[in-house]
Amino acid sequence: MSDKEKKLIYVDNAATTKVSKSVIEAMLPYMETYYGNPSSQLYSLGREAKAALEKARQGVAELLGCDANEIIFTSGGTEADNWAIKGTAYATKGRHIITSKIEHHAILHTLDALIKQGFEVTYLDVYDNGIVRPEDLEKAIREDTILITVMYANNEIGTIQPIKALAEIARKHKIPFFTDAVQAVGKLPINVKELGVDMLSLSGHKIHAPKGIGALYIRKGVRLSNLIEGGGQERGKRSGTENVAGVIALEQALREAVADLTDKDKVGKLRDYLADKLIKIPYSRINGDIKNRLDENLNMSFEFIEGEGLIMLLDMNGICASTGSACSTSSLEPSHVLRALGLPHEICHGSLRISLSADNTFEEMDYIAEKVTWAVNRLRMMSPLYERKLKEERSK
Amino acid sequence: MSDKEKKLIYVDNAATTKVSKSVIEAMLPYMETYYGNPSSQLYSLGREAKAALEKARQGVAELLGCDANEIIFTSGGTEADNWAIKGTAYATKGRHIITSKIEHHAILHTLDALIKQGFEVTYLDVYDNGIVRPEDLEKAIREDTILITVMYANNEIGTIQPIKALAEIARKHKIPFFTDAVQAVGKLPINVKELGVDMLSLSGHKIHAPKGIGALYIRKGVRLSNLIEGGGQERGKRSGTENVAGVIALEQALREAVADLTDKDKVGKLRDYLADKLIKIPYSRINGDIKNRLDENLNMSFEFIEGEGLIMLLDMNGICASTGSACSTSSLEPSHVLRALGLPHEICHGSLRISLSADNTFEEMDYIAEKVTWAVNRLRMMSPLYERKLKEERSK
Amino acid sequence: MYSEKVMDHFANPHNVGEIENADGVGEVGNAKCGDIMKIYLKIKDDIIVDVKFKTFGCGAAIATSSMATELIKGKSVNEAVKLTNKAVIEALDGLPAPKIHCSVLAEEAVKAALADYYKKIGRDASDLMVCEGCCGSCDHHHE
Amino acid sequence: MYSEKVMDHFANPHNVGEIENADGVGEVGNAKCGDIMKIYLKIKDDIIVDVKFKTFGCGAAIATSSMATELIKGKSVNEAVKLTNKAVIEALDGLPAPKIHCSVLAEEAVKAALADYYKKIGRDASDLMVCEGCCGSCDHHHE
Ligand SMILES: Cc1ncc(COP(=O)(O)O)c(C=O)c1O
Ligand SMILES: Cc1ncc(COP(=O)(O)O)c(C=O)c1O
Repeated sequence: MSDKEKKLIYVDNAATTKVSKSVIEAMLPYMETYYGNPSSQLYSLGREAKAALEKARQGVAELLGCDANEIIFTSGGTEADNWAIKGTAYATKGRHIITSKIEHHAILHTLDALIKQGFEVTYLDVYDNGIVRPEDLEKAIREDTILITVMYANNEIGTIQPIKALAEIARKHKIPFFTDAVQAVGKLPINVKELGVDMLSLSGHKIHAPKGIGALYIRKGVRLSNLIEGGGQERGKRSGTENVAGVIALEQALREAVADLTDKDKVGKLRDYLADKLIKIPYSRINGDIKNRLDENLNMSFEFIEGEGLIMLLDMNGICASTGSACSTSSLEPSHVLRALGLPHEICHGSLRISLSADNTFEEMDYIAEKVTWAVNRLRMMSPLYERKLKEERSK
Repeated sequence: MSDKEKKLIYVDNAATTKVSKSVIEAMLPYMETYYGNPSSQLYSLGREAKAALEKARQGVAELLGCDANEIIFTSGGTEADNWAIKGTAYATKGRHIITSKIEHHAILHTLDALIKQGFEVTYLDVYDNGIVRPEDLEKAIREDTILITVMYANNEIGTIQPIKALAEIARKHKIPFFTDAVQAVGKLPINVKELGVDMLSLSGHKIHAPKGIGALYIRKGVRLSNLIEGGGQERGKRSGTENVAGVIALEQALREAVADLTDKDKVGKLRDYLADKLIKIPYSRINGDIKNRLDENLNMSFEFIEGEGLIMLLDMNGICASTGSACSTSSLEPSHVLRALGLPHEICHGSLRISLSADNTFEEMDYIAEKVTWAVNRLRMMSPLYERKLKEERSK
Repeated sequence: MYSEKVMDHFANPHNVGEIENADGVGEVGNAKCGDIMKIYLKIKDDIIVDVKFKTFGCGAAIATSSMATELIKGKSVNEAVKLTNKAVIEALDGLPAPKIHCSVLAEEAVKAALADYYKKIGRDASDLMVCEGCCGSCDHHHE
Repeated sequence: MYSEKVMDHFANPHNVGEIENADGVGEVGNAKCGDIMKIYLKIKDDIIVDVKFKTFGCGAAIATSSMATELIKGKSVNEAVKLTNKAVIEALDGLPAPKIHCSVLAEEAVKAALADYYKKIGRDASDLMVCEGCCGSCDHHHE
């Protein structure tokens, strides 16, 4: 195992990330030494915890371009997403919500729950490039629209939505605009004021902080009913003893990610280097817009094979990657994101998602390219679809 | 500061606890090495995370006497409390809920939110000893009662409720019974099956695990609507990437706490030793039942003084303790718990809560007794109420 | 949460005590609300030559009592009448929002003591009348 | 999630390939559902002397194909007809719940290939007819 560990190549950073050493170092004192409850303002240990919490909040706020009291910490991206949507739905009259077809399940399943309660949802198309068109949003708006929620960057294909343009339309119609920025934060330069969004969610474990911490930006003046009630922490908006160490970790991780944005070229170059190699595999394609996507993301389909087997063969070679394919989760449906691009089922099934971090290297890309090529070939040799294709070719 | 740190005496373990070394050691590998997403079942790093998660779930379940799939992890006690209550309220027809007057705000404020939506709540009395009477529950039950929620051990006065008897009444009437056991878990031997409860909440940071992790026991067959929707983690009941390191920490901490239960005598002896000294202060009293309370808890009132000043004077002497008094939080109301005991406001205001852990020592108790006596005296010398009292005495 | 000045005045409050045969005594607040302030004045030729207080209340209540007595000590009665809760807050380098009421109480305790003095010497004290309610519940936020 | 047996048969599947002029060929599933299994049989004197498969599908689909072909190799046609998805699951030391359908597919692929053989030699194949729907959607859980 220790041998295998050493060789592991992790390219599934859209699923989660390794907690960075500096982040662990930053958070440990808040478990071992400054472990006080930030609500215990009457003694040193509590005040120190509170001061650290508020300093971190200030840091996160500055990094996102907002005021400290517009940042509320949550247990992660999913809670923030649920809160933004349910909190708006329950605080507002009106029944109509607009979203896109390629949102994360934290959005879509929250909307499903609202639909059962009588809300109506319009799903904006993303065409074959995976990007929403602002004019479609304009057309979808109704009298009773109470929320527009479109993700910033997609978790599977990495496409970046025109949030600024979408938010502007929302503002024109005085409809709150929320963006799930879990995949975008730390990867794109973000200033919430310039973006013009009313709410924005983020998650620590996607940017080298631990799992179980996230945040919701709530622009001053936005009305939101509470999801979690209790001791009145987070200025009464989100109760529960604050995860101080987690917040410290989140701030540290975000600070590092934003600092790294300046030399982000590197990750993009790695990705392009790998893409150039993989696209040489016959009957392969890149899913989603080539330009308007995260530098970290590569999503490809290889015809005639199914993604799960591909990922398993890569795992056998120490590579951790993912697929949006049917059998990859307990559901048997192929990814709704790839389906939304209009891809036929068989192409959705054979998808591979590589999501990089700054820790990856060119050597790793070489190795990945070699192993993917090998694995695709191997699976094709077993595939009746490939057999059929070859026979068709021969008979031409 | 480092000098002060060394001398700190922490006796506010009901507020939060220091994360123990062994817990930190147990969780670190899941941030640094086995950082995979448990949903990523197709590669080693994800499977390892998942296996560790499920092993920890099994461990927690065994320690509580239930099946692994009856344990769902949450972001803490507050989320678990909100979920149990709202989840039941929204999944059931009927509008009436029964609780006690001394619940934590995570319960009371969640109920407040439901009351705004048309639910009705009956608050059971706790008399002057801080303990609910089962016959009162029997009387409070109505045709449309959908939930009974009574905490196991109180966070301020440590009184232990007759949960088994209460749960039995609930079962007789086929009404779900939930207990907030955040303060009881790890301090009392708990077997959920023997207790007969349908749901039970717990929180990591009260038992030397980090903040931001908790769990809800949900007996098989209990219907609960989801609070947080998304990727379908936790068997579709609580979405969001699992806080693997937090769960590992929680299991480790719970295991240690349960193992320590066998020599729990020690904490009780510390508490009694301190109580014997403090009760010698004139015009002092112990709040809440003397016998039916957590060994860890001592809650006293000192007449003629206000608790905040007392805590501040203790803080100046390196002692971290708490008060249920008016000014201790941003609210100006004295503790609803002390009020529920029927204590007059002035006595509620002068309360001191000492909550011990196994880390405390007899030497610390001596020091605390000395400093409390000094501080109470000092504040009394400034108190117009004490002045009046002395004059009354003299004129007798 | 408290400024250093507040902590100072809490840890070492000035003018704690009683004055026998005081020329003015004022007590405001009540135990139910968790704050009682009692101020004793010794006045000579309309000058406050000595002032003492006793306070039942939180840290801020003690600190504001200390500061308020300090601010009027040696002052003329006419100057002391002008003491505002704002002046007390400023002198303490600020107070947390939920503690503002303590400064109000301190202002009122001074006024009550002065009103007592006025009454004793037969001067009209009507503009010194203070709200006698529970400060937490009266809910009109001064400042 | 997968047993070692499944991983073994996925990593080193037995009987991958085609048989030219096979005596029976069966193909079930479709690309939409993400699984297609094609089985080729070589049969002599009602004995399956050779069997090969090609599968488009997940790891479990490949492993079940491998195991199913292994289980009928060398067997008589009458024995092969009795192959159940349960037998395949057991031989693989179990399958995760969402993968049970793969074993059903494997059983059906074997039956389809046998039906083709029956048809070729003029034997009645009606009791070998298989559900042609998409296994994910047909929703009747075998097992
Ligand atoms: C786009 C997007 N939104 C939301 C989430 C959920 O965040 P978390 O895992 O922190 O609950 C994720 C990741 O899982 C994501 O990629
Ligand atoms: C009895 C009780 N219930 C619930 C909670 C809330 O738990 P958490 O701090 O984990 O949100 C606490 C502690 O704050 C508590 O003492």
